[in-house]
Amino acid sequence: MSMLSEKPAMAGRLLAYVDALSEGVAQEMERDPSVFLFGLDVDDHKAIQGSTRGLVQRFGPNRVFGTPLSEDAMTGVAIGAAMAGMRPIHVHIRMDFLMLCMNQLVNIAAKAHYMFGGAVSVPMVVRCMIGKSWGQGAQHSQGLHSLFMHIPGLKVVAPSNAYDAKGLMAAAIRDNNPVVFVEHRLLYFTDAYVPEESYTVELGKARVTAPGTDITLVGVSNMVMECLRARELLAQVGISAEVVDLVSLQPLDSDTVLASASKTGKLLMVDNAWTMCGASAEVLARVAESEEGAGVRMARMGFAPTTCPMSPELEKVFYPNAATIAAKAHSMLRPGSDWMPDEKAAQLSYQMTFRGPF
Amino acid sequence: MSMLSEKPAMAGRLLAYVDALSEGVAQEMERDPSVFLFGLDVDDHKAIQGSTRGLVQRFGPNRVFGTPLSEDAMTGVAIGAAMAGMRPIHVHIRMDFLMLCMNQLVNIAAKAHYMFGGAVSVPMVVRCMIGKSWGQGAQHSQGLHSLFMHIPGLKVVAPSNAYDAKGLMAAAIRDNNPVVFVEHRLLYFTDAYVPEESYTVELGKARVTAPGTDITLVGVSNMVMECLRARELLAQVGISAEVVDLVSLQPLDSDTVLASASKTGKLLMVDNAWTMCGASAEVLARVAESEEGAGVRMARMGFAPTTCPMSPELEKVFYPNAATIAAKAHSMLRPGSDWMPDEKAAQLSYQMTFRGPF
Amino acid sequence: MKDTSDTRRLFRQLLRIRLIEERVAAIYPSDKIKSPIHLSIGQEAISVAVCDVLQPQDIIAVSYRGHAGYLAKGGDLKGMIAEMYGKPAGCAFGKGGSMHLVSAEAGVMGASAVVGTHIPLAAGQALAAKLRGEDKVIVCFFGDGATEEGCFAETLNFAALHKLPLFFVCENNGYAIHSPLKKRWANLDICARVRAYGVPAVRTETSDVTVMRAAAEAAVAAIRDGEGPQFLEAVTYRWLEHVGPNEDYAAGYRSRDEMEPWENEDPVARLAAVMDAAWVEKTRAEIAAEIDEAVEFAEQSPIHQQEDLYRHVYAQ
Amino acid sequence: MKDTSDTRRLFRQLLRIRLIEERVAAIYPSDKIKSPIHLSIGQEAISVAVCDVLQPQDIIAVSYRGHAGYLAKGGDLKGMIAEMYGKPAGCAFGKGGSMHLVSAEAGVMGASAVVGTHIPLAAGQALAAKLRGEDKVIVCFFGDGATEEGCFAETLNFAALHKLPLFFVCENNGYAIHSPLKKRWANLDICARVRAYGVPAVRTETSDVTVMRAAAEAAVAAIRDGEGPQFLEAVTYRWLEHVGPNEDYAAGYRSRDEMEPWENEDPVARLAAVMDAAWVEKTRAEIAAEIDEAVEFAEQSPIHQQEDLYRHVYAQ
Ligand SMILES: Cc1ncc(C[n+]2csc(CCOP(=O)(O)OP(=O)(O)O)c2C)c(N)n1
Ligand SMILES: Cc1ncc(C[n+]2csc(CCOP(=O)(O)OP(=O)(O)O)c2C)c(N)n1
Ligand SMILES: [Mg+2]
Ligand SMILES: [Mg+2]
Repeated sequence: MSMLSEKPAMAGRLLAYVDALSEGVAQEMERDPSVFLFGLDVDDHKAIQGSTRGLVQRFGPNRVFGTPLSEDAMTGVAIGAAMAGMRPIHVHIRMDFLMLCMNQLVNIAAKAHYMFGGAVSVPMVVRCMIGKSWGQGAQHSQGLHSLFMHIPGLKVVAPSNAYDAKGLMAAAIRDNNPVVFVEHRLLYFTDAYVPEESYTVELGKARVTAPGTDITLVGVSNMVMECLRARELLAQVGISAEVVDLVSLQPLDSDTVLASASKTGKLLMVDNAWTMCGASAEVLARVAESEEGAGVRMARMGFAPTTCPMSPELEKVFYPNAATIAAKAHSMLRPGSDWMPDEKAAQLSYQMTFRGPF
Repeated sequence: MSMLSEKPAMAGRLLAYVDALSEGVAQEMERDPSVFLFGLDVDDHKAIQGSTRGLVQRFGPNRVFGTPLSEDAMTGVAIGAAMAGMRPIHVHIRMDFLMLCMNQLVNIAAKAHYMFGGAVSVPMVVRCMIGKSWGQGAQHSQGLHSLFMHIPGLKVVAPSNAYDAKGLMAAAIRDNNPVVFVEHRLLYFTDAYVPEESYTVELGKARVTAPGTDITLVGVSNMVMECLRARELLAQVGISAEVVDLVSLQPLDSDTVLASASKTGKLLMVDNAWTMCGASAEVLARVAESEEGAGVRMARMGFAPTTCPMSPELEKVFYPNAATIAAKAHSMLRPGSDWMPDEKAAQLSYQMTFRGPF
Repeated sequence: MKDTSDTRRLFRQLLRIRLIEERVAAIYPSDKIKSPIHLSIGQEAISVAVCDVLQPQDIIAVSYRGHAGYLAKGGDLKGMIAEMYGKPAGCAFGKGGSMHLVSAEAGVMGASAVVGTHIPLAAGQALAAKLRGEDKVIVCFFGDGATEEGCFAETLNFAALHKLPLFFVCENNGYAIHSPLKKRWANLDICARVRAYGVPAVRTETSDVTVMRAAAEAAVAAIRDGEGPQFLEAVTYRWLEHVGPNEDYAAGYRSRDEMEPWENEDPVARLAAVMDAAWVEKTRAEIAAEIDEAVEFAEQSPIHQQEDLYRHVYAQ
Repeated sequence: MKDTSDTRRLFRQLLRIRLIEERVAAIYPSDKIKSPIHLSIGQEAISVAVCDVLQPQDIIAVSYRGHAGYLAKGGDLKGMIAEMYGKPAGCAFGKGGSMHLVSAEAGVMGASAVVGTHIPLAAGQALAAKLRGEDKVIVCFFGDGATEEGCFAETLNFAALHKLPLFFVCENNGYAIHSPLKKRWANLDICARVRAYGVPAVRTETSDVTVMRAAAEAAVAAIRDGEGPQFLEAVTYRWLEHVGPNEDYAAGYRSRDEMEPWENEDPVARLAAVMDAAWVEKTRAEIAAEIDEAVEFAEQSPIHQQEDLYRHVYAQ
């Protein structure tokens, strides 16, 4: 099968996601002088929460620079530079702000190669972060990847761990198409084994992150972490869950999902986004359309169908978490019996170390 | 059941979709002085292909006016006016241009009522047209409704006929939320019986447009016409198709779809848009998640997963049509046997009377 | 400046906002406020001066840095503190937080945290007022960074074209987060830019609340006279970090030297010096009591029920 | 104006574009071109003047009204006509049509039909040239309407800030579709607006191609000298309807009187009058033959295969 190897290599050192991002960029900038990185505040001392740390010192202000608050035109600038043969990385501290860039991304970046019959290509990376917690609220918390998945010509990836963050970054930069690179704020300080040398993670392949037999949990970005924890909770009650990390959203490796789901017979997809017309709708639809998918019971979870509230009590209910995922999976397998794991036990350690505000 | 009545009343006169749109607006403007209509070129002699014809003459330039080419700010202006208690209708000659308005629509219009805890509401209508044919090409042809369906707080409707166009327009204007009103260029000169008096078509209800027993064809906007024609073609080979018009995309009446699909056991959804994370993904996912949907065979059709080409030969293949829909339905019902209806017979009469360029 | 009823009114507003912001900053490390806060300390005089010349029916639009505007226009203090605590008693039902203050009663349009977005919204409010023939002025407060967003230029043009009753107030504190003007503007003369769109513009370079008030008064009078939109560039300085309760002069992107002239000119201190000392103390005590009460209110007020999550998605 | 090698070169370009546009208009009613066409007739001199001072390595960015620019910069005629026919032999493989001309060889950046979108793209091209230290000028042609889009203001500021080698050329024909300037701009002095962003601006109000060429020459020289972006407002007039091959003076939104001064000053006619008549006839015949050949090429060239639909979605 063509999915990614089951586990990232246990080689290299433990590295945080945030450092894997900057290392991935730095190695590509070293390798290829046409790579440059820009965007609001990429060159200040906060360095996009550390993910651009050291780049301006190392590569200078011609290749790493901040911009005015003009996301629309700056996206056009990135695309124009890409058409001219550069490989820009345009950084946004929140995915919500991409709504200012939709015209350039949807009407130009996605279409240029096609609309000009191959005469032009647009090799660029749009880095953006999904915000969560500490009252980020309505406009600093959205996971809007499905909007980009909908448009042919764009690629979309969403690494859930430091290994993929670095490897996908290299692959995205080298790709000759516009790639929306979806990061998650709560993952920034999670560690993984990451090789020191440069490597790529292939775009368009999912990964079975943890094996299981009773149900398939498919996660996106940070929700992979929640699924893995849910898997542990489920194991405590004798349920064996397989966790699939989509890794790449467009191209979407539904074959790997399908293989797992047709094996377990149950599929629960958990997205870092709303479900309506979301990635989770697409995954379920693909399974439903397929021969092998006939008979698989399916469900999906994501943001509540509301705007994201600031209130901590409501924010908690707005998101799926390990406990609600486990409970949902449990209800799919054992319909009659009500079960909800202890919320405390379900909290992921990285959530407990994180502290606001931005 | 709660779907819309099977057929629009056969009362009133035959009226074209384009005239139903302007009549719907005119009656609401008459009724409610807080309604106004604006947007690029709404007040010129072409009158958005006739759909704003006569409005400026009747209601004057304070209530019907053109704007500078500033879609982003003009959307903000509409939202601000709506927050102040007006009921703006903002018109776009192509849905593609809404990409310039995404920030205001997604980050403000959709969220204001929630984010401000009910202190504010945004009663506005965003009229936009899907372009098709005559080499509209990459940037004048997109059906992007699923992008809006994804965002809680927005409503989305897509009338397929003049009766719904008028009734939904009244309902959308009276609704206290932002409503994206999706029109289709090829429908503008199709007729239906339309009452002279004002009426509303309820938002959030689908309609069974034509009954059948073997397969359910679900259509959106212009694709409802194609599905109806496909139904005729299928009848010629002894297949009875039921056609469901979604009418409203958000709220989405999946109950009506589900009732039909669980009756026929087969569901083919045909969208005026790409399928990936589209309305068709959502409909299939909902059926797949449901109890009653277990066992329903499903498939979807939509734009080819490419950018829209200008070339007439390729444009033809880019869109689903009555023939390809019928063939797909046939293949779902009679898997072994290959069948393709005669293309000429399949062409809808309105397509033959339409002639470019804009 | 003298101790008159006018200066007392202005001073009271300034002091009140300062003390409220300081209290918010003091509470913040307790983690009771789980929302990003953008304080106005150092910039209060602009909101105070402008709102002092407004009528109750007038509307102001503010950004995520909106505490000062909200308070100066008469937004309820309890509602504001409860909002930061994310309580249903908050002005936005605890769903918005510090960045999304709102008050229909006081005429504070809901605040947005996407920079620049509220500028065209304010124009929409002004258009509505004009279409209905209301005597209403709309004021839009925004930062220097917001003027770089395309919607600002689009809105200037539209407002001038329709002679909207709209007062643009740019709080130019020289920074967008940590990025100084000269890294963002090729021409630092924002008033020239604005005038070229057909909107009259003036600039103040002072913390003197009475000077700013005079500028605002003239602009608002012109708007009420039907002369269309006006623009004020109020040069100012943000004393604390962009977001959060602390100073950040050690971070390296600016030096405390730059701030000192502003601290020396602090209108709160300068006005306090010319006011009757007893009155100042009494006022300070009154305000402190009001703040205590509001904080107590926010802390005691009930938290959300889970069902509240699903309210307000659609208006009925 | 005299019959010199310079004027011959300019005249030949003007005449060629005019004759091509007229031929396209003549073919259009046959429905062989199933693509919306936005003709440049009346506005050709701007493209001709500007492109005459460019080097082969320079790049131009054009909009949906891009035939004149494409041709003036040296875009292939056969590729253009075949593109309008939607044939694989077209410059955009028949996928773009009239609104999306492109030529990597001639330095024509792909054209966009969403107004204003190509302006920041041109800045990106200019940034790339600057980062690589290339001697390259980027020219961006756009209409008066495009200046109302926020991205224009954003791009002006960015280009000025980075001193990009970018020449903004506004073809001000007084209309956006049917909407005249005064319904769209509060201040008609676009050059003042542009200068306020830090970009030097000049205006021409003539059809005289040599006057425009001089303005363009000065601007391009300044850019090559590293002085950063320049702006030219070339006042002009669109003789035909916004989209399509016909006149539309009967529609009521403008009168033919308005056009007549421009027709009287038509640089094609005026230059023809001072040129050697025999040379003019010979040139006209040569061009006609070239056009015949290109049309024949487009008509004879094969149509698409269905599989072509799926090509070019992603670059390899
Ligand atoms: C559209 C958008 N881009 C970026 C951000 C991140 N951001 C928040 S505040 C800010 C700076 C705004 O500066 P200015 O307008 O001068 O206001 P100030 O904070 O100085 O009051 C930025 C870039 C945002 N919230 N919205
Ligand atoms: C963003 C956007 N809005 C609206 C349109 C529809 N439209 C096409 S051309 C045009 C007018 C453009 O006017 P101008 O920039 O002056 O160029 P001209 O056509 O006069 O050359 C408009 C509004 C569009 N294509 N794109
Ligand atoms: Mg600032
Ligand atoms: Mg024009």
